[in-house]
Amino acid sequence: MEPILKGRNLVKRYGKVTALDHCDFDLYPGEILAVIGDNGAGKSTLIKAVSGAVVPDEGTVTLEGKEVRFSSPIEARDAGIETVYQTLAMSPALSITDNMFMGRELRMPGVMGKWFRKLDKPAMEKFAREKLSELGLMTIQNINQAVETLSGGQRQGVAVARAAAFGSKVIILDEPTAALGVKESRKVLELIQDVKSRGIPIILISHNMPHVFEVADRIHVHRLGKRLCVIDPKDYTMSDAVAFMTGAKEAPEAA
Amino acid sequence: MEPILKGRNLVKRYGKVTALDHCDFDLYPGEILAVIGDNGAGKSTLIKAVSGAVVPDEGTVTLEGKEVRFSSPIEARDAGIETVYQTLAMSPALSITDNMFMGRELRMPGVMGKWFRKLDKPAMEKFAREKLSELGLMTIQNINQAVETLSGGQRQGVAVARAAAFGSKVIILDEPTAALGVKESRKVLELIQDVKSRGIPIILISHNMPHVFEVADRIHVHRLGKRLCVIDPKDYTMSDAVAFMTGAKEAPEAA
Amino acid sequence: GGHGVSACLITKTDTNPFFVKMREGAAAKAEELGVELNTYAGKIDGDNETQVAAIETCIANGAKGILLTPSDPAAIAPVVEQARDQGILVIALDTPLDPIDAADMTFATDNYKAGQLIGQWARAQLGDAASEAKIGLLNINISQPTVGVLRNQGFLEGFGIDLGDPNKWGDETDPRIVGHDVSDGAADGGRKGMENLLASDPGINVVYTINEPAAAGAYEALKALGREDDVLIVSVDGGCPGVANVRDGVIGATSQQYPLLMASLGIEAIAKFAETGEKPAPTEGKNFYDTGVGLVTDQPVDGVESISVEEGLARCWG
Amino acid sequence: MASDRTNDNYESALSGASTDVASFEYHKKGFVGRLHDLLHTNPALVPLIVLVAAIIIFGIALGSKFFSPFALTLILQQVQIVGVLAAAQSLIILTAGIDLSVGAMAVISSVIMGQFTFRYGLPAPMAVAAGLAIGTAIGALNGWLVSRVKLPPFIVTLGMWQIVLAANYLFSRNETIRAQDIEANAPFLHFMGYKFQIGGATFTLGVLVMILLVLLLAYVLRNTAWGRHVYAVGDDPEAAQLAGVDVHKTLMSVYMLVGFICALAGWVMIGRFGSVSPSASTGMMGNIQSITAVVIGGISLFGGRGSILGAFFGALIVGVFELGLRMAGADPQWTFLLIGALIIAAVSVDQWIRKVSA
Amino acid sequence: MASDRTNDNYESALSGASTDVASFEYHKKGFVGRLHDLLHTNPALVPLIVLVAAIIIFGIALGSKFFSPFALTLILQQVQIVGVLAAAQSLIILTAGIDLSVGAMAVISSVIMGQFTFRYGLPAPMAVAAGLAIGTAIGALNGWLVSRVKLPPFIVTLGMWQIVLAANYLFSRNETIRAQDIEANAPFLHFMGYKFQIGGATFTLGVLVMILLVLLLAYVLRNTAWGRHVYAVGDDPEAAQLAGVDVHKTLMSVYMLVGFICALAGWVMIGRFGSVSPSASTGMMGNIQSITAVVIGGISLFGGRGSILGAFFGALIVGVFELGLRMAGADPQWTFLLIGALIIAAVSVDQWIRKVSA
Ligand SMILES: Nc1ncnc2c1ncn2[C@@H]1O[C@H](COP(=O)(O)OP(=O)(O)OP(=O)(O)O)[C@@H](O)[C@H]1O
Ligand SMILES: Nc1ncnc2c1ncn2[C@@H]1O[C@H](COP(=O)(O)OP(=O)(O)OP(=O)(O)O)[C@@H](O)[C@H]1O
Ligand SMILES: [Mg+2]
Ligand SMILES: [Mg+2]
Repeated sequence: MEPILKGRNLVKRYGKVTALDHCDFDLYPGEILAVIGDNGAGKSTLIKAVSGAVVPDEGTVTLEGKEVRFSSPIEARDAGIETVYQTLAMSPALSITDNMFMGRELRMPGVMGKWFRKLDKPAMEKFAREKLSELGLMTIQNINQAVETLSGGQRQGVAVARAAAFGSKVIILDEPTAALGVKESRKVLELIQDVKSRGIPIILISHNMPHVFEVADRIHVHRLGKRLCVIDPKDYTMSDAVAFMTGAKEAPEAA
Repeated sequence: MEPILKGRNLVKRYGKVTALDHCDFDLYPGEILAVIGDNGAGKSTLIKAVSGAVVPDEGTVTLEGKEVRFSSPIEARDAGIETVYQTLAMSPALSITDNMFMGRELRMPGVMGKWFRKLDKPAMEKFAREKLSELGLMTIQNINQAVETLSGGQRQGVAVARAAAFGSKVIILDEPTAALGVKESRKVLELIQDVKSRGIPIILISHNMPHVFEVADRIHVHRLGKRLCVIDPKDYTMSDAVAFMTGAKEAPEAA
Repeated sequence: GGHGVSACLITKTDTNPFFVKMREGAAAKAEELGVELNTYAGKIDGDNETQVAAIETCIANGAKGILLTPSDPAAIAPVVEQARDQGILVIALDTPLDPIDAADMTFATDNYKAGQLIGQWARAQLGDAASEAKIGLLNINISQPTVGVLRNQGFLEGFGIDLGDPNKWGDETDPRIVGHDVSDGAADGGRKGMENLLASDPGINVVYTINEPAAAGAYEALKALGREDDVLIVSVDGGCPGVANVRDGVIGATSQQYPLLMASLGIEAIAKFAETGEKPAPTEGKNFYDTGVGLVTDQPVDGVESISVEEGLARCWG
Repeated sequence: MASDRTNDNYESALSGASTDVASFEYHKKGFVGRLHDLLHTNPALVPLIVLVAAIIIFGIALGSKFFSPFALTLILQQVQIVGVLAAAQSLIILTAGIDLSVGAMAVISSVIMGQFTFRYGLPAPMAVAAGLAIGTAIGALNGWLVSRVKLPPFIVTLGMWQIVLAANYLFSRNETIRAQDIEANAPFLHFMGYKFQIGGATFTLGVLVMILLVLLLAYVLRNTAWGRHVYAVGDDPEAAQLAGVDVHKTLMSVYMLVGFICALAGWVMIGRFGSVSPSASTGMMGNIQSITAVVIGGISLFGGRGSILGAFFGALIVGVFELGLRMAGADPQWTFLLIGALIIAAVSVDQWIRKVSA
Repeated sequence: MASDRTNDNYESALSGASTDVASFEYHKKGFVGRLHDLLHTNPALVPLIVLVAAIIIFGIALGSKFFSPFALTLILQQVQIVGVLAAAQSLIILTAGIDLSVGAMAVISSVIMGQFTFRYGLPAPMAVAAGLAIGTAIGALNGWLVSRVKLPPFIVTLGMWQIVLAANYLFSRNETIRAQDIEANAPFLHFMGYKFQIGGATFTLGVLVMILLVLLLAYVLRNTAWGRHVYAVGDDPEAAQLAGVDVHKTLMSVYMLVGFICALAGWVMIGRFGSVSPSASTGMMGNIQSITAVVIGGISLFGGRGSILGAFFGALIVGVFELGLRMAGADPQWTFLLIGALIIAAVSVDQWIRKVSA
């Protein structure tokens, strides 16, 4: 089977700092691929490089067999790649609803929407409230609260809800549960399974080994800016994975 | 025994949103107190209220038996309370070293330091590098990198290293391991134990139940803006704690 | 011929048609005499700094003479002295330096006289009603530059009002004065200033304006209230649109000055100086060379010399 | 020790978790409480309160002279140009930019409208259209430099300010077109100066255009996708880009619209001043005046926060101070000084109300 | 399923984790590579490159006339006031503020130095001290309003600009003190104008003071705790506050220092112009000129980023353009137009170099 999303020989340097060092990457259709690695190993830079948020210095990205050169995340999104960045990418002063629908707002039906391009605020608010409830975020009292006034976990929840609601070809989640509570994390894992069951492949970056081993089909182990190995969670234990990614153990030969 | 830090009847409202709803709080000398609760329950607001970062609308804070009214975090810090906020409170454009020593810079020995107030950059860099290595953050290639260019976990590591290096009376950690990897999280837990062994009490907010149950002496369960109950990890299971904090189970009578 | 002679013209700004005309006059004469001319101007009215830099550039460029309309007549004196020490002839145009002998010569309108003429004319025009006139004055700006003060105070004296300190406006006690306001010497400022004066006393019937654009703005404000026909506006400058406005009854009378003449005389003087080393001489009885001023109106009054609009149009600028 | 704890499958305890949205007893009551909430949700009302207070204070001090339809509509007429420019400036500042060239664009547009009619003999409506088009084009150039070449807006518009003003003098040859000539030959240029009465108060079309423009922009910014994108771009351009907003397109549209509005201000200028002059002081001062109105109105210079209605009230506040002080008979130098002090005072009151209602 | 996985005590696998700091083979080589790295670590050098390029281009175009010690030091003299003001402005802008009153503070200080000597008969050094003190006091007032009353710096300094300028006219009674009188009675006021030669080049003490001031501030900002706090406050004031920086104290010290530096600029003005005039154009234009220099120098108007050396180079870049174009004999209107275009071009080049070296 051909990978749906493929990276080859990706390099990204910032001055003297090397973030990606000739890194390869493969995502196959319909799978959940977990990416694990130490802090600063280059995981976020890798997914930024494949989703158009940074332009790699070297290397190629291939989507469904065609080489692509995204110069902005909008292009990646138009190609069907939906991403939750680790920094969440939200407009702090805008409301939850505004952020959730940023770039794909709903307009009122009829004349008001068509001619006056009026936004359908009630519909958007209702939708936002539903999605947040699905994630178990019951503490949000005011759906028009500015995102900057949300608690860390609430903010992350809004970002995840946005990606899950609108994804199409590939969904990339960069540490989606880092700030979430027990209940909310569980809901996100359910959501991931749910998205997968709709046939959409997912890239999940996480430091939570139990979660990774619970949902991942394959695990990409990232170390020092490159792919160290790819392991099957059924063949290795969490201890093995941790040992590989921290350099405590030699990695197995090419997966 | 008298609590070293005590909050009574704390209230904080933001317009129509209630973040703290007549909340009580106690930290005893030498203990590790974990604070757990749903996203948006008001944990961060609580510790901001006791550390001077927000001024509560109602209620009192008592430190070592004396009522205090911190109007800024500097006052709390001068009183010996060191805090790692969930938002990390770092200056994005400044370097790791600058951030680590912000507000307590080291000056050169001799004339240069005394008369020309020159900073001792080599010493500060060396110290910063050591602290980060202790936390296992081996991926930081350039100690003069701007904090905004760090990976999420690296940034959190810098903030935690700062608090741990300089704490005196009370150390407050708001989700210190959220963005950290397996290795780095483990090091932070070791650090917490280490600080405790020096007799300094710690408040630890975390969503990671295994970690909480591993290190906490008592657990403050926060729900809907107030303290629901305080439990002893030896008397209750993680399942109980999760059930209390999500409202799945009635809380036990006052602990 | 003045071959190899280079001269500088430095004006207050380059936006006022007055200075544009001055530049045209200088350029035409320079062309005729074969003098190389460089022109400079401040960024805004009162921009001394740019003028200082311009003089320094002229020195660096080895100019023979400098024609200068100083923005800040006292402040620029030291650098003028520097230029003169290098053997450069410096002639003040339009506005004298402070002290006036800081320049080798001044070719200028007598601004005080220009004010006096319109003041006298306005008083004669009103006749007996002058004793209960209500006067509004629209000046240039709050820094009270000398030209503005001279015109203003000349007007008031001509109208028969006690001046107080003749070196500033605003300290008069005569009840006929409704107030002073500022206009930036432009139509927008003129309109706003007039509105403000009218708001504090709608009965104003005599308006002095620093220049004709301000007068045109004041007229718009009066017109908006339907009062344009019972208020007398007087002004100074004599630009073509201004004189046309006298013709059309917008302005009652204006004192005309002659920038072209100032500039061409200035270039001639520099050329002559370069050739013979001779410096120009002042008008008799004055300490500057008076380039003259003419009161332009089609309603002449006894005892005040004036020229017709037709004549004014023939000699106007801008 | 840790290992036996992890045996506990604690996540299974979640099954009974509560599923109600958190809610708390609501406390504030009465008029003050309601005002509180209103201000909390509509911070643009704060400058309105300051404005009303200023009008009342001057009204008490000066009596019916100030509190007349004449004086109050005079304020509207005096602020119409700054009001229109402030609307334009608000848009730019909301995107975290700043536009120093607004006044220059207005002046050159008015000069183009005048000269195209008088020098080239175009019919006045076409000349007006040309002026509006050229204003839009200058705005587009600003936008391109900001969004594509990624230059700081301050520098782009500073440079453009100088370029446009100089071009304006060069093109117009410093000539003024007189009101009388326009009246006689191209009255359409005076369209925005057309007057009408409503119960003793005089309005001009220019004033009406200013008010409608502000209301329209307020609607668009609040209720359309484009408006939300403007805020998002100003708030955090990188986040907006990552979230899928076309930052370039949004910036271009804002700068072009601003060029158009400034050209409109040029047309309003002809209506108000009658004549067309390249040296109108709006060219020099329009930028600082409009920025002042915007900041008094509570829009953050860092972008993304504030409402255009606030900027409108900000322009009116300055207008009230200026006219009020002049009517009170203050000498121009003192007026200048007092306006400085009053602006600081107005914003202090504003800040205080915000703090109290926070 | 999940529960049997959690049995695995995976954290114990950490014992053998690698403890080396990550390092990679370093790639860039040669001169270009080294220049690259230099620019990457010292972005203040970028405007220096632009400056040198501008000097070379004008030098080629104008020949020895421009490329002489006389002309080159003339540039220094012509920018000395803006240079000092730009140093002050940089400090404010680094704290994410903006100071529109710098020019006005300079002018009123020079007027105070002059009038205290001539009207009140104070010895000149005392009058200078009084000027410096009053400048500092005005700065303190600005700082207090910004940091305690929490008003936007734009509004505070806009108001202060008007107040100080008007007070300056009122206090001086619009009188200019002539250079001859100062020369004769209080030569100390001319101290900053004292000239000395170094191999054909003429320097004044004012120029020297400007250069020393910039170097001193560059040192302080880079190498002292106070300097780091200034950056931190401008970068994110809330974070700085939470991290333990006394934001109020830092802001107060910055604004007071700026007041002092502006007063120093006032003294430099007396040295340069000889006379003391309340209507010196620095009062009106000093702010925009200094902000321009700062922005060309690459300091962000949003605070916390950039170097004061850049601002100094920015002031010189404008000075080179102005003198170069003037010497080339461009007509004033064309000079304005070209300077506008050149500023945009200079910053574009700057931006381009930054991109290439990123
Ligand atoms: N803009 C930048 N400038 C300089 N260095 C950068 C920049 N962005 C990332 N880096 C560096 O690149 C390396 C990889 O960062 P990245 O964010 O990809 O790590 P990560 O694997 O996502 O880590 P984490 O688990 O902590 O999120 C880090 O050392 C980081 O400091
Ligand atoms: N400035 C603010 N304005 C309005 N609401 C706020 C503000 N700050 C916090 N809140 C609200 O107060 C509530 C408590 O927030 P807080 O940050 O204390 O939660 P938390 O328990 O720390 O959550 P998390 O685990 O996600 O960090 C949330 O509903 C949040 O939206
Ligand atoms: Mg990451
Ligand atoms: Mg929190």
